[in-house]
Amino acid sequence: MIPDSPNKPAGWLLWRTRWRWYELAFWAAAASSFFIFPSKLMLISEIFILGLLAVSIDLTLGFAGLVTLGQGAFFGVGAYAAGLMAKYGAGTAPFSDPLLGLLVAGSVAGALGFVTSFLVLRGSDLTRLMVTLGVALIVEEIVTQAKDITGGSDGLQGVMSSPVLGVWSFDLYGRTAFWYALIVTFVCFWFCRRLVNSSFGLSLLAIKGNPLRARTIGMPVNTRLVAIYTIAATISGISGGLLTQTTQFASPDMVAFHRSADALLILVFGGSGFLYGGLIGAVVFRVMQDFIGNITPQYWLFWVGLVLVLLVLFVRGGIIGMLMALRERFSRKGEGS
Amino acid sequence: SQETVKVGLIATLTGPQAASGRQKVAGARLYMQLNGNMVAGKKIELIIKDDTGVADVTRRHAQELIVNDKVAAIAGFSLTPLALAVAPVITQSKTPAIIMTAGTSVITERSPYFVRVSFTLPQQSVPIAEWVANNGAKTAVSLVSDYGPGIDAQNAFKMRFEEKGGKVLEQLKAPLANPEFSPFLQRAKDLKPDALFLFVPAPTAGTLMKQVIDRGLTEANIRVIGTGDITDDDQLNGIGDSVLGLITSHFYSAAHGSAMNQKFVAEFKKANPGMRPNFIAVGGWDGMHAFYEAVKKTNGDTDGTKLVDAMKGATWESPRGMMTIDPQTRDVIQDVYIRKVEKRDGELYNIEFDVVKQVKDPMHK
Amino acid sequence: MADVLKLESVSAGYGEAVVLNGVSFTLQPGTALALLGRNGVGKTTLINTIIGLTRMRSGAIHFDGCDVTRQRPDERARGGIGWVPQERNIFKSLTVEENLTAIMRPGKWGLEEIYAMFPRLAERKRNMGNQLSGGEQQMLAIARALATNPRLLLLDEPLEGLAPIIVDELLAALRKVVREEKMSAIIVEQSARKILPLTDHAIILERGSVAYEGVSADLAQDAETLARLLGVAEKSAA
Amino acid sequence: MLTILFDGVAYGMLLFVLAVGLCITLGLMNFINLAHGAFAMAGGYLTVVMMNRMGISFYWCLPAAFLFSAVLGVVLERVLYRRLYDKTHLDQVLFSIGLIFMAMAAVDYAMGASPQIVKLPPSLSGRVEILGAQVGIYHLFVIVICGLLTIGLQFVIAKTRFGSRLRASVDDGRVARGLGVNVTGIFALTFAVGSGLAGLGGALGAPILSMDPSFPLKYMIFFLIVISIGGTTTITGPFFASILLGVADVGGKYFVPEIGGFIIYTIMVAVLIFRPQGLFTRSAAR
Amino acid sequence: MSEAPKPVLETCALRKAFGGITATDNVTFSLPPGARHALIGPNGAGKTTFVNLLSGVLPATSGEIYLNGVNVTNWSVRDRARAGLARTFQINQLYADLSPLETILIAINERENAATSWFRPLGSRSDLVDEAAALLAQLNLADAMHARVGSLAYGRQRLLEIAIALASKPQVLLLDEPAAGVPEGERDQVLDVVAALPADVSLILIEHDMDLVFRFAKTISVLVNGALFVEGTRDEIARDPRVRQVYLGEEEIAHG
Ligand SMILES: Nc1ncnc2c1ncn2[C@@H]1O[C@H](COP(=O)(O)OP(=O)(O)OP(=O)(O)O)[C@@H](O)[C@H]1O
Ligand SMILES: Nc1ncnc2c1ncn2[C@@H]1O[C@H](COP(=O)(O)OP(=O)(O)OP(=O)(O)O)[C@@H](O)[C@H]1O
Ligand SMILES: [Mg+2]
Ligand SMILES: [Mg+2]
Repeated sequence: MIPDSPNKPAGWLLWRTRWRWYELAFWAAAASSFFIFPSKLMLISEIFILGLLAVSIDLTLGFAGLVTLGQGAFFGVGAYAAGLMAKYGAGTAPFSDPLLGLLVAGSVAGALGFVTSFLVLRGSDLTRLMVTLGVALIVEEIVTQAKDITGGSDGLQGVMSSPVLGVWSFDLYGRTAFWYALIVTFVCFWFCRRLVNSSFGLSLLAIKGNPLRARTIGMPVNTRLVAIYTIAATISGISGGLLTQTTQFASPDMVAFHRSADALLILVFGGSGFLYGGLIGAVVFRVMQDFIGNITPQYWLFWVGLVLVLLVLFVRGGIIGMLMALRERFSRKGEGS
Repeated sequence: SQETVKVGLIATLTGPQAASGRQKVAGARLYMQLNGNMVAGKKIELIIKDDTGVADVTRRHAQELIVNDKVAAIAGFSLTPLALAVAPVITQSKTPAIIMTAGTSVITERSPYFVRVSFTLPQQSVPIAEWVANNGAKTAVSLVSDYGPGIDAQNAFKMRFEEKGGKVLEQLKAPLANPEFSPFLQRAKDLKPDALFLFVPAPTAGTLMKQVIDRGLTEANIRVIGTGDITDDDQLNGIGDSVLGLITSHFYSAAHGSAMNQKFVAEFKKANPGMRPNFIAVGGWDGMHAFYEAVKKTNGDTDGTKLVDAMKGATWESPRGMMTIDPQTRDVIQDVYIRKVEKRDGELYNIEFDVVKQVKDPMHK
Repeated sequence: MADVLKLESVSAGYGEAVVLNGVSFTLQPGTALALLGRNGVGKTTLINTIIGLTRMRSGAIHFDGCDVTRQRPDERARGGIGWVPQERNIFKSLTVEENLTAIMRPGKWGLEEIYAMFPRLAERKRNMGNQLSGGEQQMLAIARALATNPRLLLLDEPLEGLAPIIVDELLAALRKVVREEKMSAIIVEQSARKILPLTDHAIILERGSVAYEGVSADLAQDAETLARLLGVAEKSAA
Repeated sequence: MLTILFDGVAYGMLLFVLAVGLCITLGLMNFINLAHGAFAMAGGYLTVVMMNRMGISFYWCLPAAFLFSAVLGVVLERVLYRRLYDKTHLDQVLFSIGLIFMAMAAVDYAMGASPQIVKLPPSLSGRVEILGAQVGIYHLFVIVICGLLTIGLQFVIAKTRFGSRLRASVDDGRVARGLGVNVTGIFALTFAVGSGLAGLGGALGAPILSMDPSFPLKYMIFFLIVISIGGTTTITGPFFASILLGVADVGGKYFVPEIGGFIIYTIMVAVLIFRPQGLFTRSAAR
Repeated sequence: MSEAPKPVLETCALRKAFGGITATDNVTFSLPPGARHALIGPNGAGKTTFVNLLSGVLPATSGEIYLNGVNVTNWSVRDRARAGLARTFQINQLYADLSPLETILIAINERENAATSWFRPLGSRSDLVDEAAALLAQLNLADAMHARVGSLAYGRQRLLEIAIALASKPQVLLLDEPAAGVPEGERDQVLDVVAALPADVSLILIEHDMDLVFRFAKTISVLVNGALFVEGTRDEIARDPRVRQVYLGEEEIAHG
């Protein structure tokens, strides 16, 4: 299948980035879940949103090698930005438009990402974990303290999202929310996919692999890290905005530690460095949570913990890693016979 | 074929608030166990969901319960933000939401479909402000957890205490997730007030009370008072003898003397070994009662608006005493007791010694 | 005299790949063995198998008359095998001196003797492991193996990165240690020319098996074998 | 004033006592064991059970908590943790979060969700006056234990061969093995001590903090802050960092209650910006 | 005035101290264009440190560095690299999880400012990819173009290490023990690659393999204890008894 790789390396590199049938199948499945699980639309939208957040973490973690435990800060800032837009822009035509809200959510989160990106340029994994966590905690403090703007611990009330593009209003069944979340997630994902498949994306891998070497060939390592961190923050912000718009409120736990931890967990669940890991992880994690949560609401944590432990112990690269290993074994067997 | 009426109970069963969720579910289940599950010819079914204390999960559960399970009402809500999160959903879908725990005043104003059977913080704080002012305190300091209910409690306390001629020297707010109260307590101590008013959510109360005792505030002649949350029945024994004599105001005590309460406590302990019912359990119980009565009144009609109308003005005897749903505000009107921690049969109880009858939430206009 | 080391058709590898295929040889006390072979034939793997760090598939290893096949690496090391890893692997968060004392076992080689042999290390004894030059690290790796006072010394390319004058001194010192202290040594080296004059016997590996075994002095004269098995051009063999 | 300072130190010591075990596993073994709090919880709940259910004296609970958590630690180390030494930090983080989740659910199942409180023995409750400040006896007790622990541990790590063997094993376990270091034994022992100290910390903290199933997550952030500010190469670093944090937090909340919540996080971020390896790290070139 | 060509690289009283250790001691040095220069000296003499100073991996304690007459002492690693200074490392610094093709492409992209294009898929600039492939072919790495770098034999990794430095088309190339770990049979290959570099590229080679040094270098500097000990042509150094005493010992020098 590989088109005469040694002779035409450029063609081979291009071929590697084509859309594959299983990718198309994935998105087709995502869209058709609307018809298959009409009663779970809200859950599915939430999965898209969470998946998008995990994808944004994948940009920094899986591609640039920056561990963060504070993506929740950007998610939360985006959530509040979109919420405030919807609340105060309510009714006034252009300002209340959800898409504009997302734009603002992304920009505000991106701006925060840009400013804080300078904090993660130095130090070890542990320092990065702690600094990003620290930033998230400070943002959480600010959100709870600034009661006049954010509603403090009680959350932001009175968020009324206008219809998308003035046509589709958010309904109780979550139909609009479903399509809205799906399309926004897909567009962001498509963007990320282009990004990681470009020369820029490759240079991120170089930084992840060996920053010293990257510098000595003239790569502006810090600039690249700032860029990707900002982009990831923007996408996190957009996913936060999505959550606010589809649920019509924002609360401090959108900024909280567990949000960041969950997203990171989901990413590793799915497998980081593949982009799809975040999405698949979100599906599996949430479905599992919903399923186990219905059987034994008090103890579902135990099972999540167990799965996590087993995953780390026995599977490299999360669910995607597992699938790839299976495929390899399968194809090897095929060759053998 | 018999028709089922479903009620969705959204409780927090994991995380720091898990204990309260457990109480609530136990209370609601106990009600159904003792009163059967048939009302007006319909079978009542309870669907329990865990929201893990996260607002968007609460909201999603609410939406799914309403849309998929077609519940007639939802109930529960351990914290104010969780209740507020469902306001748009219930308004849009016209589904009653019975608040069994959350205690910020404004909740019921956020949707005409909220009905509260628990309490509000101002409702609890005002009586103790009055009582302590009447009993010789001229100055006071308040220390609360920094979130909606805490601020409510603090403001209500200040309002009534100063109406009575006292002076609140300082209103201290400790972060909600906070293991260490010593700086705040020391500051309170240094201000030398006659009384220190406390409110923190139930799970933190034990920690706070230990530190209060350790710091010797009572020995410094500061009268420590608070709402019943800090001497929660569920945890009182764990906190230990040091809280003996502490005076609080609340709408429920496991030691309430009525026959109904004695039966409630006994049955509760039987059904849930090792647990003692607290005000949250009573909230669960009364939430179910309000719903049962409403279904009876509408004769099995589960239209949301009709159910809410049926609940408005309802009056009944609860293990806590007599209670009414205010027809205007849909908020609870109930007796608030002044209690003192005492030891009975080797266990600590809040013993009621004074009562303010039929208190309305002072914050609603 | 009894063999210090005896390998009986040892096979070993990584994962599914078999790297060593039935390697057998013996080593007498007070002798040095040159282990030669092209890149990637399994020299390092053989050394690591003797110390116990690669998984063995079959065969047996006897050290000083005991079967150590089932022993853990640290047990073998304490039993008297010293090891200089190819990548040096200095403990980076220990000082030079701690690198030595942490693993030192009683015997002839104490700090003083080691510093006398490598004065450079004495000068740098307070440097952390990662604050050494490449050659200093190499010296430390050798010194560290000596500090365990072994009876068998496994040296995996010990001359790499050392200045010519140090190489000369080191080779002389090694020769002395082997002769006088009845220590045995297996030395892996890329350059046959440097190592053959020092050793008694030589083994050339090819694709995981012993392709040549003989007396070093003979091999040094055998230009054809050297060229065939090591690809050494005429001029450097001469 | 002095009381505030003292409270700060006492609070700091409480943080330290919870974090000191982590200094060992994370600082010395370079293993990000977020489940540290779970071991502390084990010690705490053991104390709860021993005191409240069996009526055993608090003083006996301390060594028991140490031993119990240490044994638990060794068992888990042998079965699970050792497989993760050479994995990435991220894997370690996730693995230990998984353990936290399991521990939380398990404790919830066994002990219930409501907070458990232990009472101090009379000899440790009450206050004494020192230099005009009222000082809780129990706080003094904790401070003394912390001081002793710090000195003892620092001595073992910096001055003994065990310390340098441990560091060698962490740097390169494979090579340490090949040079005769019993890496497996050293790691097991160290992990045992680390988790034992966590258990001791939980037992010492129980009378002040009260135990509930969410304990490991609730306090995780605090002891991570201590470690990251104190640096991971010494025990004294986190010791002083704890004091600094305790005093800053308590002082901040006392004097400017409005912004009290920010102080601890702001200090952390500021420290990490200027000294990414922590405030009290052994400097690279001595 | 200037008959001698202007040096591409100069240092002036360059010093680097690690605490009490002076690893580079007052080195004043200049490198003419097209130089084939070797830097030798005992272990710990400061050769690697010197290269680290030149390439900016370590900051100098005092003294100056000029690249093409511009003072670059305070420039970052990256800026120096962009100004035409490339180096290899004594210990490989590679991307273990990428392929050699990607590795080279990264360097070329950086040189051509193509790495900031975030939207066009990798491989859309086929000219750059072809150049990378050609370079790999030149170093006999073409067959392993798509392999994982981490799985390559050590000798081939060393070649890749050099290839990365070449990919940026440097003006000055610093080679720190390029042949270390490369088997004797393959050393010539490394040398051939280096020898085939364009004549206007200035080269500094650090090596302990005297065969290589004396075959390659036209001029040699000897560094001892951080300071320049002697400088001279290949033959002068080979004959110098002091150099024999501190460094060469009994080494026979094969004249190439
Ligand atoms: N950790 C490993 N995993 C998988 N394969 C390995 C590993 N280490 C070595 N190999 C493979 O085993 C073979 C033998 O390697 P080994 O390092 O023993 O060779 P060597 O003779 O020491 O080579 P060199 O001269 O480069 O040191 C090589 O093909 C190598 O690719
Ligand atoms: N970070 C550091 N801190 C302290 N001393 C250092 C540090 N790095 C290097 N040194 C010392 O500086 C001296 C010069 O080291 P350098 O690596 O430059 O030597 P070199 O000439 O490259 O030697 P080799 O030929 O062995 O590679 C050495 O003695 C080394 O111990
Ligand atoms: Mg080798
Ligand atoms: Mg060097």
